[in-house]
Amino acid sequence: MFYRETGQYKTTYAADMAVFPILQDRIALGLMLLAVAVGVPLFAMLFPATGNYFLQVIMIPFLIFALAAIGLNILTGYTGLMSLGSGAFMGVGAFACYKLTTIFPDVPIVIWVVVSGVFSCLVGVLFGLPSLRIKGFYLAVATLAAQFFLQWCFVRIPWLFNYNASGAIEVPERTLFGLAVTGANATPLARYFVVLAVVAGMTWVASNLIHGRIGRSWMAVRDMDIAAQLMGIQLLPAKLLAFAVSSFYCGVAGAMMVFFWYATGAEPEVFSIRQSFFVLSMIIIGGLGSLVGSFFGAALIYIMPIVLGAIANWSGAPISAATIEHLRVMLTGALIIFFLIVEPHGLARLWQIAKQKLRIWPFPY
Amino acid sequence: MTHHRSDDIAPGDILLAVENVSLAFGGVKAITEVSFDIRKGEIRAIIGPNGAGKTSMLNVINGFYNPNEGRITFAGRTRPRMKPYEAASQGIARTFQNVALFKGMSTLDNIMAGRTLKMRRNFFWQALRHGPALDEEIEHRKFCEEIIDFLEIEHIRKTPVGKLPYGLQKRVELGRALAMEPTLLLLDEPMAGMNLEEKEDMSRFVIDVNNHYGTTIALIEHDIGVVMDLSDRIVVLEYGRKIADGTPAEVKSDQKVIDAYLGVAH
Amino acid sequence: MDILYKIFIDPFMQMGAAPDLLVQALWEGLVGGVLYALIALGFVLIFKASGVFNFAQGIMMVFAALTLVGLYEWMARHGVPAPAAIALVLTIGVMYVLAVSIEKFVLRPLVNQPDIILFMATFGLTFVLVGLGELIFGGEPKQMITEQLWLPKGSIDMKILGGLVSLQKIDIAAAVIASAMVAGLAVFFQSTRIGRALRAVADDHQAALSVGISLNQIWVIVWFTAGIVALATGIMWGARSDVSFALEIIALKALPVLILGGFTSIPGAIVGGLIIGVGEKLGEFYWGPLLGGGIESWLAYFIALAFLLFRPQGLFGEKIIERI
Amino acid sequence: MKIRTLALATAAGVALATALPVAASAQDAIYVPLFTYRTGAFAGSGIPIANGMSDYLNMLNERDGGIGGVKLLIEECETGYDTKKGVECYEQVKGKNPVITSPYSTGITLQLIPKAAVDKIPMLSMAYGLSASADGNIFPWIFNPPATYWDGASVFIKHVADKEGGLDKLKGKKIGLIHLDAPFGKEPITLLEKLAKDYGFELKLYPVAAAEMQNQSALWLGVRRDRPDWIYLQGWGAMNPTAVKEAAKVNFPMEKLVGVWWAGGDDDARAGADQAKGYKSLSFHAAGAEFPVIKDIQKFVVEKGKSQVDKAKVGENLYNRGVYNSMLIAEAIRNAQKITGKKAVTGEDVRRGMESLEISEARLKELGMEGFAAPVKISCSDHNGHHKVYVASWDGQKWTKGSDWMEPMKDKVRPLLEEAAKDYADKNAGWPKRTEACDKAS
Repeated sequence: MFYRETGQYKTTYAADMAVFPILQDRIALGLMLLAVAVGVPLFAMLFPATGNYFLQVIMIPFLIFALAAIGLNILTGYTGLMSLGSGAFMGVGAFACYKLTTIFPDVPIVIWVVVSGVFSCLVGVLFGLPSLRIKGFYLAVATLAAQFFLQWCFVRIPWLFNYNASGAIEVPERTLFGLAVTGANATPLARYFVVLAVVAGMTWVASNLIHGRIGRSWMAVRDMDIAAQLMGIQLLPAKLLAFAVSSFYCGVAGAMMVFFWYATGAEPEVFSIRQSFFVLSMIIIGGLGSLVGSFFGAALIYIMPIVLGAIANWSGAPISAATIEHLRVMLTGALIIFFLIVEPHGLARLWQIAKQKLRIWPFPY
Repeated sequence: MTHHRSDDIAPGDILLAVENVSLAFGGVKAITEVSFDIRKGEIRAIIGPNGAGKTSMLNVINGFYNPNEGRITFAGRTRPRMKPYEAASQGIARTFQNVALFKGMSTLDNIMAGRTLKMRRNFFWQALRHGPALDEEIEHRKFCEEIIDFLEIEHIRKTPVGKLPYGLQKRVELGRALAMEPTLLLLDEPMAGMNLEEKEDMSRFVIDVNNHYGTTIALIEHDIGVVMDLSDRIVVLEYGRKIADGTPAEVKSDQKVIDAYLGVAH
Repeated sequence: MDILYKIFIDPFMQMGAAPDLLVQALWEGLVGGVLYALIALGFVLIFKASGVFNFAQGIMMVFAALTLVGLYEWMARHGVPAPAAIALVLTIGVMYVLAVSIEKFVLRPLVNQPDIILFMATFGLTFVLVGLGELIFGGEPKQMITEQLWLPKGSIDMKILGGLVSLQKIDIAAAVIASAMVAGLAVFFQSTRIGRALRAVADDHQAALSVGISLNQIWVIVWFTAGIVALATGIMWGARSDVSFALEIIALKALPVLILGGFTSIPGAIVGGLIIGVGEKLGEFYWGPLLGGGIESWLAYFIALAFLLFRPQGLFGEKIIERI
Repeated sequence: MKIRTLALATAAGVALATALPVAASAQDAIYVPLFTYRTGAFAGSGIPIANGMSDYLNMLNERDGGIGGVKLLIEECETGYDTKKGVECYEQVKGKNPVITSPYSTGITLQLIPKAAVDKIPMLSMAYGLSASADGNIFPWIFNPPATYWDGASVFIKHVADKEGGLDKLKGKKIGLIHLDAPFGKEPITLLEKLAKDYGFELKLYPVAAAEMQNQSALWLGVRRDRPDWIYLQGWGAMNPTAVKEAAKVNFPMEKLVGVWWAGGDDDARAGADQAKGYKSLSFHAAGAEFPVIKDIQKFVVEKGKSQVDKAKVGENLYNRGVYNSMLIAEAIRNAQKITGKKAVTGEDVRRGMESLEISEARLKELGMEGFAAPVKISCSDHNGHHKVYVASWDGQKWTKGSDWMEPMKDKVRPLLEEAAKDYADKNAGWPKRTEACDKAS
């Protein structure tokens, strides 16, 4: 009833090309941003105990994983290149950021977090080179090579972790405007703001890229690479660009994960193949080739188990933590299959359908 | 409205020359020593029975296959080997026998994809999608909207092409090729699988394109009637060899062509 | 100069100096390769018949082995006679039920979906099997019941080449069983009605349908066969260490094997497995120390990648000509 | 687009978050969270430990009504040995006033070390985690008794020296270290390298990538080639049984293969069947069910069906390690009650209790642990104690005591350790100076 676009005439192409052409959508986006930028922090300040838990366990990791999912989605969802190495690219970002901030401690950490993406981007391009000759599932093996090789480097090159006896990244305290944003003294709120700003900014950029020439050429390569060449799109540069942007996003997500979520330290095992699978399952459930889907997927895959655990806890059912975990794993798998059967394009597509229904409600069509 | 890079070639002059081209896959010969030319501004048909090498010929022209022998001169430039995207940047566009649209994208995006080569704003501006990048996007959007109007597909502008009926898909594919503002447009069976009404529409579009944009067209088509009506000149292939070349009237009366089509034993 | 010597000369000097170790390394590589090949084999079967890139093949191996041992332990505890044999039969039954369920609940609803969707579905299947396996049998690693299954133990030690070459009997058994299995499959494909039907499906789904073969049945049979192969692999690998879900990561090594062998070639899976197995063992043993060792985790992928750059279609795959 | 659902998710999350930390009312119970992992690739080692930890504390509740009359609120949080879930578990328990945390994963430990001081929750990483955290002056909130990995490695070298006939006999010997290629596995390298220099033996490293735990045959070929005289195994999870089996395969003498205490699971050794006879592993507590404390656990917890443990596995090595871990927690709480005079102690109290903890032979006997473990004493500067360790030996069925209790080479370990601690503080600019006062041992 309220969700109608009738009467909203677009008089310019610019208006028609907007990412959110419908007024209600823009209002909702504004409210949403207001909620996450003002509402959530306010809540966290009013109820610090639950608020901090909410920020640290739900919001911060959710945003970071959503960013990683966007990264992988650019490669796999938009360009159609299967990758099982996103975990390692996240690792490259994390280690790059650690090196940078320990070599140049005075530069604001946020800058290094973003710059670390550049390193991950370079490594991504390197491992993307075989995509010239290798297609489809075969390419997945090239990314597995990246995954295992990079993980080996994280353990084996002590220079990467500054020869720490712990063999891990030990996050030093860094401040922004005099406020600690990394390390044990950084409040979840401070870290949340940084993460939110980076994720919001990078999501905006991703949306811009996807809705323009570059996004079209990625999707063209995905949908029909032969025809794409006839449009004058060169396959290798297009694919490498996808690898570059994707790894950049994953790298920044990885750096943020260690610096703004874990905030104190992380061992190389964090960036194992399991991390890659984790992010991959997010984009499958959320929807391949959808930015919104990346957020949905991250929410479902990351937050769902926590909710399940909480429900089990709260209900007081005599189920052991291990059983919950087993059920959770099974449920994740079952959900993946279920969503693929009901809607192969993931939650994002279901969301669109729901919106369509809402638009014509109360009429069936 | 067109600004071809081959402006120096006057209408009626030779735009594309195929000389002694041969192509083989493994031991199988697809094309054997075929020569013909396409003049600027004409509609040139390539016909022949199934397996005559017509599609292979188009693939050679736009660089998918490199001929084993012979050479191809386009707009005065002879090329030994070429990649499809180079052909695209020289002004050769193409539609496919089995529609090769970007199925996950909308009609508009498909046609906009045809503008890729004309868009110049770099990655940085694209990432911001403001200022020059947005202006450019709008400028090209205008161009594409003209094509959409021209092809009468306004109503499906935002529909993912995978969901469109076949006839419309063919039209979108033509639109995408037109968006490239090609000098030479290759159409591979643009009317295959269409009913009479759709064929008439499509014929009208082909003629309009030729008239309105002055685009040179080479087309493959099985419907002899359509071919005779549309084309200025026809080249006939059989088993990879050229058996006839000339105006519709000449070809129609050629004995070899009649034999080939009626299946007289050789 | 020194580094060149270490890379290009020294390893070969070592091989010459201790030929017994070289033979041993080759043997270990072959055995490892046979196991990789078996995982790849199950994979190829499914890919050939249904075009599904079955990511869950590795997990099926663990799941099968876990079921076998879990059932055995349960029955042994409850005093059931001949628990090993019954457990083996029951496990085969479980693999059949699994195949039927997968066909019914995963493949059938997803018929005609793009390959990537089916791949993703098997990715989901992986999680289901991990969760289910741990839920039923617990997360503790289990001992493979090698002796109870009449598999030999001990080793054959040969004093040759100025040293000792030791062949584990269980490894020999693995090689024999693998060969028997491949031979059996070959016979099955060549001379049984179902086998011919399977090949028909692999060539052309439509054609298979038109001669009256039910695709659903075929899928059940293929997944069941792959399940049996998985069980055999699980037993062998379980005997080498133990049965636990940690094996899942090792199963990923089947992917480079497939890359080498091609996704549709059974001989390819075998040869690819052996190349990867021998390649990574020799690489780790002779060249690994140059990098401080432990390079086995990524070497196989690099070997496959190197091959791929020269032969994108794999060793036995046909050259792909792109049709437009 | 995303807005609505995100809003919804947010709302749900908020509701959830408010519901979650059902704060254990600090008056009637002491909240002891246990991070455990009964799932994942390392579940094999995690399950017996989890059982032992839970069962001992439950036994205290059942038998004594808790500690000092205050019930213990015991809660397991499943980490799956995954740092992601470690963060979640920590945040979940943080709000409920835990008196101590034990993360049971090197990765989670490293991540929580800086947080302990900020949140005022002491952390017990019993004989794992960061060796350097034994320096109480720099890590006042972290405790890792009874021995560090460096102590373990030094005891291994002493054991080798014993068998070879003296430390001077080490010269020219070849000693191999097979280790998980991860921070945990690499930990002993520093010390072994130093000892190699001091005693003139040669150290050979054999790393095993986490993904290759069950695929070690190339490594053992290397062992055949290099012929090390002794091997020290710093492994975990599925890596251990595979190593034992491979050792048997290449005929490496079992009695010269010595695992760190985490390579001493019954399942680890059992995998090698009778060929594993003679396999050794360091330990700081006894295996077996014949101790009064284990009997009490059986009586009050296991028999009553209040445990997840398989009855036959009570008293196994890693089970007993869980018991030992919980005993340290319980004793620290008891000590805290004694120092502060409070019943319901807080994390800060338990930190003090831990820091002045002394468990004598007599106390061990009271606990029903005579002969189960060596006495423990922790001080303000030494949060580890570098206590005695012995070498356990697998007899084909169970772990037996294979050596006397041996003192680690504290003189070698301690300087390295203090240097590492200082290095840690230096690299983490702004690392807080210790401000916590020191209690005298009670």
